[in-house]
Amino acid sequence: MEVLLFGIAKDIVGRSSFRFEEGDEVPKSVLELKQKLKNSFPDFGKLSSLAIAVNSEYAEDGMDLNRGDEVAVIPPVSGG
Amino acid sequence: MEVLLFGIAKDIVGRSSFRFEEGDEVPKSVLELKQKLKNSFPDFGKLSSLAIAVNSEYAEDGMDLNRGDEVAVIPPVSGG
Amino acid sequence: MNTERYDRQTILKEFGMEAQLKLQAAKVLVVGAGGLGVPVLTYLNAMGVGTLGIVDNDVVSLSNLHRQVLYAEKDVDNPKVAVAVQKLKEQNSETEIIAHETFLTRENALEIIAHYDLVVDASDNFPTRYLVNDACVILNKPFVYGALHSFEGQVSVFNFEGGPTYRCLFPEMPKADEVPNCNENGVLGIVPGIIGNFQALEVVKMITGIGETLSGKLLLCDGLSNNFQKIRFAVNPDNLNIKTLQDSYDFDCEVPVSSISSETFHKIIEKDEVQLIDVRTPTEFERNHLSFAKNIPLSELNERHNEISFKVPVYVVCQSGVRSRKGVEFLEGVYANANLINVEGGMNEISKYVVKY
Amino acid sequence: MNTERYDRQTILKEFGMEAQLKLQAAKVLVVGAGGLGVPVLTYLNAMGVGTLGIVDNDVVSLSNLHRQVLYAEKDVDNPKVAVAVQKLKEQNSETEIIAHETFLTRENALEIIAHYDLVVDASDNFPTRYLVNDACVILNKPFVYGALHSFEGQVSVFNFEGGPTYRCLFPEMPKADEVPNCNENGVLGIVPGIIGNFQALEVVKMITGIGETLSGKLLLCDGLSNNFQKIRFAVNPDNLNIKTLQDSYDFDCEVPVSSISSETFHKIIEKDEVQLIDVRTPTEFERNHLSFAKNIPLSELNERHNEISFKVPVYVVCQSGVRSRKGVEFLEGVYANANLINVEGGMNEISKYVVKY
Repeated sequence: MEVLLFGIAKDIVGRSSFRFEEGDEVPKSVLELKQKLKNSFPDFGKLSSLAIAVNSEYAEDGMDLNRGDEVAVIPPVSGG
Repeated sequence: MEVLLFGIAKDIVGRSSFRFEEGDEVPKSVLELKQKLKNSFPDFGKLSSLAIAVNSEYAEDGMDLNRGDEVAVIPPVSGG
Repeated sequence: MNTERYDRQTILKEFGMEAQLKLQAAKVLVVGAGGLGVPVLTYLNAMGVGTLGIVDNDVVSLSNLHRQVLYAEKDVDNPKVAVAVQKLKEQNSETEIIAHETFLTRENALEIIAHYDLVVDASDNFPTRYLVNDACVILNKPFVYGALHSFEGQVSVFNFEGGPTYRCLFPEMPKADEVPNCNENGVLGIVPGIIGNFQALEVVKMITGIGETLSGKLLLCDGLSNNFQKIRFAVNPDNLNIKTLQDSYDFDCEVPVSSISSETFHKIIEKDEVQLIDVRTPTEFERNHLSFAKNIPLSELNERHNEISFKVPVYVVCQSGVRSRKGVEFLEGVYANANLINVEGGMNEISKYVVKY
Repeated sequence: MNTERYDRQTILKEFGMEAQLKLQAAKVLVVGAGGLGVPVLTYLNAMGVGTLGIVDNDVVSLSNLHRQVLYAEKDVDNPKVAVAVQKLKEQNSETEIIAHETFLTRENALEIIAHYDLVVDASDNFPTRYLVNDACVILNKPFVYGALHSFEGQVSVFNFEGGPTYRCLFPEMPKADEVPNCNENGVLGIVPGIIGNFQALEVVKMITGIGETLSGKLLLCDGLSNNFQKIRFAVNPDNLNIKTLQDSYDFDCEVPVSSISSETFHKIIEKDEVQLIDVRTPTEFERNHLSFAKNIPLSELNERHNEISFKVPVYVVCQSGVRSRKGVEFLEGVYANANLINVEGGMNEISKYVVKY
């Protein structure tokens, strides 16, 4: 599973993507992915609004995730 | 096989892509694809310079094509 | 309309005079005349959009010039709307340009937007973005969204022909300081140029019906890698049912933080010395600080909070009051019963009162 | 350098003052001050590139204004370079701007380019594009390529750190009229804005080393669908071995076509009436034509060539000589032994001599 990071999510993690490799425990749902992000990077806890896309489609928290998915983490951005 | 058309190639064919479907005879090489285009649309005969990309990689005339390939037909463009 | 002027686009057979006349008949409101608004206004004006409204109440500052390319050095300190109107008229005297020299507010949004066919959200803050969304939904006007972060940008088309809205992507406004803006976080000068141009392109497609708009798709552009992602998303019908504006579009802060005005703080420190933690960087601290302040940069608060005494009140300060608020929020999580006070306005405000320090 | 001016990009931690100083030290040449050159120049100037050269010898025309947004109505008929220099200086007085009021030619290209670190190909024709490529390869200068067609554009970085060149994508220059240019084919005003901005972004990345450039990748943008494709391509080492410029960068026409100057043609028709086929559209033909001309539009030549007598010479004319050349080429394919003559310069030229018709 590849996770692409945008906006402040990229700044929090310090890179634009990361990958759950073979053998890694992969989050089973969007909610679980969000929880994992918060555990690894507490700053995610501050973000009340975070859009998640799975395979280029917007996904609700309940959406199941699979090992081959490409997930995008998209916080709102305000700049102009 | 999906064929994406850019620049004047799109204008000649009149659409931005077309597809060789199941049952269609698929060109076996880049050269054969170019020949097919000339046969169907004589205006391709005028183009001396035409870049072809197969699965987002530049391809020489000798390159083999397969049914699942995505092919881009990219003529030079001059406008500024 | 002088047709020779638009020759190069009217000879496009998909475009033609028909599309040009649609542009000429269109009324487009651009909210914000900054990094995004400048390219949107400049190109829509050049291409022949007949009526352009501009909403902004800011003045040009020197630090705008690296990305707001309509403005020259001599325009610094002048109102953006006035400068923009003059330059756009010189560029195309056939456009009707309507200046709204105000910020978009809860009070004026519906009245202003009602006069236009289509809105471009070229603002730079969440309150305005949610206000534009809600006002456009209420008035049934489509709008083009664009927003930035550092080297990245987002573009979409909202509320267009029954399609999804901004709230279908981000249902609620983030809390204050949850996500930084350009002025705190920075932006590469060219990025708003790219995103603003994509917004102008969407406007042309919506007005003329040519091509495929970004309705239902969020375009993500990363300038550093030239990677482009299109995220599909659906309408949540609840979000089309907005009937009135919210009571307020100010940031609501879920975590209430005890605060003190810099004026009151000044009165206190004239009598007593207090425990003051300055969470700015060492470089900022060196430049100027209150004599009794202790410097623990925000980034080190996690390791160094044991240097603070929680038996007495803890005043926290930074440059403008933003980082000190974060500091207070952090310390509250660690010492739930501590007496933590944020100094509002930070050193920017304090220096007005306490020149002697 | 006034650092406050660039605050919003120097606070980006990936950028900082280090990258800003690299921009300031850089010398960039922009070839062409038209649809692509305008956004490239405007944003590079705003972002703080220290030295900018401009090569162009064109004047502003009314039909430029829909896409060349640096120019105002009052600038029409003035040289682009002079207008651009003045406006860029007003925008950023710290930039050293060098005007080359000439077209780039085989004779001056090496000398001009030698003074710069990096070149932007913002030209609008194949001869200049191949000349830029070859001169940059000879001088070992990287360059940023951008080019347009209707609603589409291409961007890449060539000859950068041993990477591929323009000739690695398109080895030889197309023949005349093989591929139309913007003036014939048209372009939507915003498209050069988008492509030019991507070129400026690549310049920043090349100078500062931040991010990933498009070296070895061709970015294809389709404005109508917002589809983006990146095509990877490799260097052909032969193309790095160019040691001298070609003898000529004029279009070479593989198919030689018998031609006659409009002056000679005028002398002939003063004495004799000839068979003249006018291949323009009926609308153009109605507007003005020679009394003895027969109108067969180029698009109908295929069905209607039997209306022409091939026993006598066939003179072919259009507005500027481009379509008539195509007409002659077509008829040559059908009647190999016919006596076909293209009237050079078309009605544009003829009308200078034969005002009486």
